[in-house]
Amino acid sequence: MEIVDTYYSKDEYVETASGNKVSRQTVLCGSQNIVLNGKVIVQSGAIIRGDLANVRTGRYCVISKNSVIRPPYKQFSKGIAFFPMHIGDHVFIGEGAVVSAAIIGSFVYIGKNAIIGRRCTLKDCCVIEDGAVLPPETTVSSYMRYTAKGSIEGGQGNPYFVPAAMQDEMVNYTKSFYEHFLRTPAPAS
Amino acid sequence: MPLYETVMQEKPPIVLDIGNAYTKLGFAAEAYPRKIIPTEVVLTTTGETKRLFDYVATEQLYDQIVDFLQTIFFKHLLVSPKERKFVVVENIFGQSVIRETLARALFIHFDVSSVLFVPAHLIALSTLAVPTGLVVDIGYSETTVMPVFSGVQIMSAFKDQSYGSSAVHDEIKRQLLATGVKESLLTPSVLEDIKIRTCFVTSFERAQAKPDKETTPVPNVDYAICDDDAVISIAGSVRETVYELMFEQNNERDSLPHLILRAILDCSMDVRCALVESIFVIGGGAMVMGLMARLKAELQHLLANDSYYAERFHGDLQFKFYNTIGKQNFTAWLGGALCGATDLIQTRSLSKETYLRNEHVPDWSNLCDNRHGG
Amino acid sequence: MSFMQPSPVKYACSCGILNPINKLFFCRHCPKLRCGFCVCHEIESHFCSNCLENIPSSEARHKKNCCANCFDCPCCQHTLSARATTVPVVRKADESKDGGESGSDAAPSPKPSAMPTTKKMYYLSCLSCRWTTRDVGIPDQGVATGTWPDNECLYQVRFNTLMEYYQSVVLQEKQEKQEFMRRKAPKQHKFPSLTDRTGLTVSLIRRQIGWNDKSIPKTKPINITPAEASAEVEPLSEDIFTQPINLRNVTTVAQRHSQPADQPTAVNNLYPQRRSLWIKRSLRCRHCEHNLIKPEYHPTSIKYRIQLFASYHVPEVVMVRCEQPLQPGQTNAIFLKFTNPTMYDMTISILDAPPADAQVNMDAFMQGCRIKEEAITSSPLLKATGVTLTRQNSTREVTREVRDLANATIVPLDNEFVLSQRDDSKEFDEDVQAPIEEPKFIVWRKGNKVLMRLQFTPAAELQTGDEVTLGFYMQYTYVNTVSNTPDKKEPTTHALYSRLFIQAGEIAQGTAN
Amino acid sequence: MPMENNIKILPKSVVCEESTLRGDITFSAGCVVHPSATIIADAGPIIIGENCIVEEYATIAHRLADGASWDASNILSIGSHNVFEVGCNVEASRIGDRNVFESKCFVGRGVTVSGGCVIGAGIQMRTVQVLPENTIVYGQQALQREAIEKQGSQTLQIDFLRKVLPNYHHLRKPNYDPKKARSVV
Repeated sequence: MEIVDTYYSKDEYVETASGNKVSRQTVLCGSQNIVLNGKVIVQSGAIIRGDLANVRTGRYCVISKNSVIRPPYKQFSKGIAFFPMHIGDHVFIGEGAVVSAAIIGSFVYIGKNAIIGRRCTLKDCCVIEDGAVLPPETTVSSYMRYTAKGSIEGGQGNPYFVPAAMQDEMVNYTKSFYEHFLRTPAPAS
Repeated sequence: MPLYETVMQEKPPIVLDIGNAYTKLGFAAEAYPRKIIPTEVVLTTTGETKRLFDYVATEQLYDQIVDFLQTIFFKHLLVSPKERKFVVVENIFGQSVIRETLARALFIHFDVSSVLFVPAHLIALSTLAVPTGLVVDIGYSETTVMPVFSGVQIMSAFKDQSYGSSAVHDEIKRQLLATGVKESLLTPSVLEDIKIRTCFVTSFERAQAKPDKETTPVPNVDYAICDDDAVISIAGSVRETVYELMFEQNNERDSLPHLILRAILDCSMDVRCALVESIFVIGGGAMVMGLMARLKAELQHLLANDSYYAERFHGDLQFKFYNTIGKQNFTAWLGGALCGATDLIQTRSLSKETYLRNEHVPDWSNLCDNRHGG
Repeated sequence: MSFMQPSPVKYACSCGILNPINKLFFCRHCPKLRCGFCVCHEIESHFCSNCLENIPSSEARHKKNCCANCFDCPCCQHTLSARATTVPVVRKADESKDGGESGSDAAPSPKPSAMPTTKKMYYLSCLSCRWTTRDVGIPDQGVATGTWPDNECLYQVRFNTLMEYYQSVVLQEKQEKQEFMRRKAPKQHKFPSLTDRTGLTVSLIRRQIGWNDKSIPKTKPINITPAEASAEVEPLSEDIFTQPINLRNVTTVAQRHSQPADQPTAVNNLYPQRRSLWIKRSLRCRHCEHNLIKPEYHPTSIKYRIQLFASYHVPEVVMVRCEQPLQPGQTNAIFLKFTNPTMYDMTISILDAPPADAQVNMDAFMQGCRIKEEAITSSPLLKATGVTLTRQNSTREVTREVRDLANATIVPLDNEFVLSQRDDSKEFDEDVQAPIEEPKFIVWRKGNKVLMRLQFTPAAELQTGDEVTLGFYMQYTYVNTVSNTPDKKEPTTHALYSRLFIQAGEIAQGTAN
Repeated sequence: MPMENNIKILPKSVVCEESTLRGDITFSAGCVVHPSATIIADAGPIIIGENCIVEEYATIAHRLADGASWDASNILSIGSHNVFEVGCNVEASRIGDRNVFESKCFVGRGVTVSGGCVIGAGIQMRTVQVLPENTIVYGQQALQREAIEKQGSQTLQIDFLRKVLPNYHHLRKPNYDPKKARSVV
């Protein structure tokens, strides 16, 4: 099915020079520590905790409504440290997802209300189903699908769980999401 | 030994025991299965999970078996089935459509080199290195009794009844519904979990005393059904009595002890004594606490007090039981693993060439296959 | 709408199963569509999905398909993480071991006399259910991927004896049979001799001279003690009638089955389980045995060495919307977006029946196969299911009839249209193409994409809420750059067709009567 | 009904201004409240023990039962060293010490959480029940087990957050010092 156009009002979103579209209703803490590498959409209600550690996303990422991007911490014997979080290109983070991963590769799809525990590693081209819960320090390797039931399925070359052309699918999806995320046309005057 | 060493140097055969509830899978010459997985298939077309043997058309069964085997090979065993040898443990009275479809999937879809079908009861006995035994298999959908004497199955004395684990599940469900538990809570997995974690087979004395004497009740258990976030109380009586359906006294005289005794009586006189002294209980349903003690007590009781059996059995008989090596639920698989480790895999298997000649699995009950004295 | 949702547009694979285009592959050598069901799956490489290490297949087999370093939680099957604790150890060598052991309570008091040094000790911990190796009393280890107890099998010795016993029994049986056959069918000599027939004299003479018997020494079955049946059975513990049980201490079915060798019933017998490996698969066309997919070897690589996705070769059809709410028996139109993924222009026509010439070709081909088949397939079972088999090399391809789901009639396009080649550089071009004369069913055209309007009528007997499915044949020209014969260098153009089914939506409420 | 919000913050607590606080709430020393957290004291006062962490979109609610009204003596007392992770929703009737409420879990009104418990991510608990000490609720089926030891304390994390959060956020000032309060009396 073709992605339908989504419109936002001029007041709601700020568009940066590099093409990022960031809602005004977000909580971007420590914005100097947040790097959005262009054409990234951050929707209303999303929280990015740049104050805890650096957060960097690649191009064409979608951070949906009410999701929380929170760098992970690790406890050592002498103290605690928050680690920077890296997100690759063409990553979709669904509504209400809580993401505390250490690394998210490129072409990753994270479903609605998924919970990505601390210091998880999501490799390129993996899928996290809606409502899936990843306990801390889980690794999801490429072409794997982490199901809402908690099992891991798929693998490269398995045609059933993650599309074999996941990379193309995610590029197309995030690009067309961006292209169809439009400012409400000014009333005809 | 050089002969069978060459057998083992090539890829070990795959041993499958596809049960109604659980499938045991692994390799020949290994002492336990690699995995025990529910006999469920995630359909690649729709993504839904369903029981393997729930099907309408044969083609649907074929697709499901293909999907199921695909998961077994590429998710659990991680070997390519192509050019592999297989040992399939089968129920000797199983449906031939399932057997045929399985063979078709293996040979045509997966291109395996040979399949050796082995009968579950006989092969289970091989784990004991004894030639004679009365094999009682308590499975998911049925309980079967097969006397084996000197390595030969006495088909005419085979007995089966429809009480197995699934009947126990139904009984748990019935009893819990009667106490007012909502039906929606009692999913098959919840019932199984209740059975496995709380229920047991009560002692002979308590079962006998039930109607007249007041016994101290078994403690209740609060069981949390977390999927639906509810806590139900499982009465001690439920825990104690759900397995009684295997020992029910009724006019049919088809309870488990009767089944065993009747199977023995159906054998010729001179093997009966040997069978009495070599009862071998296998299957996942046999793993419940207290079953063996109860079975023994029941058998002895019937022998002594039931006139029908007292007339027919002579002498001072003492029932004897074999212990399985490993767990009861994979004993038949274990037999298959032993069998697959021998040269039988070369000589007795149904090879791909033979299968492709007429697309048919020889069957002992099929007259055509027995005509040539094979 | 993302690609995660089921797609309303399905293509019929050459095996007859319907699939969305992203689950289909295109064999350039055949050239036909293939799906996960009708291709041959093969194992490309083994790797651990947790530590992402590649494991050679011989090692994988040796390790029973388990990772040497990673463990799963026996309680919840999630991966265990190694946790370090520093424990003070005393210098003396013999006491250091004690220190490690008592380290499980994290703060052992070092003896004041000895020099306190610290040492890292590891235990495994599950971050999902908080199970730790300390829960079951496994001592901490000096190395993270330490010597955690493996599945031990109590009856392994007995099993080995049984195996040896049966192997020798079978072998003996085999030798006896061979011997028997040898005697039964003696060599066809011109002059039959009595000594040959019995085989007795030769060996007798040999033995008399003191030579070894020529024949292979007969293997005798090794002795085995058969299992003993006993009248004693495990009694039911009396506690069960009086003691309340704590469900938290009783394992679940999943926990038992994850430890198949011993299947513990009590949680304090759960041990860390080695993590199963995963595989990368390559897919091979059963028909021509060419690879359709061959992933790169490395576990973290997402690339393919061979990738014949259908979406790279077959025009992609995306459903945009229907013109009006769907009503039974009322003419409607659907907007479809066609995309040409190839570097060559495609000519596309939409038909309501298989293209005539293609039909003839295919039929002839199929007929040829079928005749060959009839001879070899005689199983009534196969006939009953309507499955026809095509014999191909070693493996056969099971083809089935495409299930016709369509419940709407389409108006086939009266003429074909051209779908321009894909040109990635065009994406950045701003200049508008010169308007050309277009057939009127084309709504717009941009680069390699065309939006098209297709008229259809849902069947009159449909009820409100019924799914409307339209089916059609899409014929397209495909330029094949690989050729099966090496001498031919020119790309060949084929006219191919695919059968498509589109779920247009449900019949809307309130029929406009 | 509480007439107005009455928020008591003891020294050494870090409470971000962007949080939603309603009713009579007392934060003991060392608490950390992240932005976008919500604490609602409708039915009675909430007293949060020392060194608790309340993360983004976490909701702690002391809700009115049907037909009930504000009751100053109906105190929801939350012990010390509890962690309320992102997006959890806790309405438990009593909460002891050292519990962890993981992301997006829901703990209903009838639940009593004793101490050292972990409610796993995404788990819904509505049934009236008492969680014994050191209970771990985990996994898709929300199974329960008992841990051998209590969860480690989060003081190190609190130390870190107390250093970092003031650099980036507007905070509510600690407004209640028990020592001073005592000296006044």
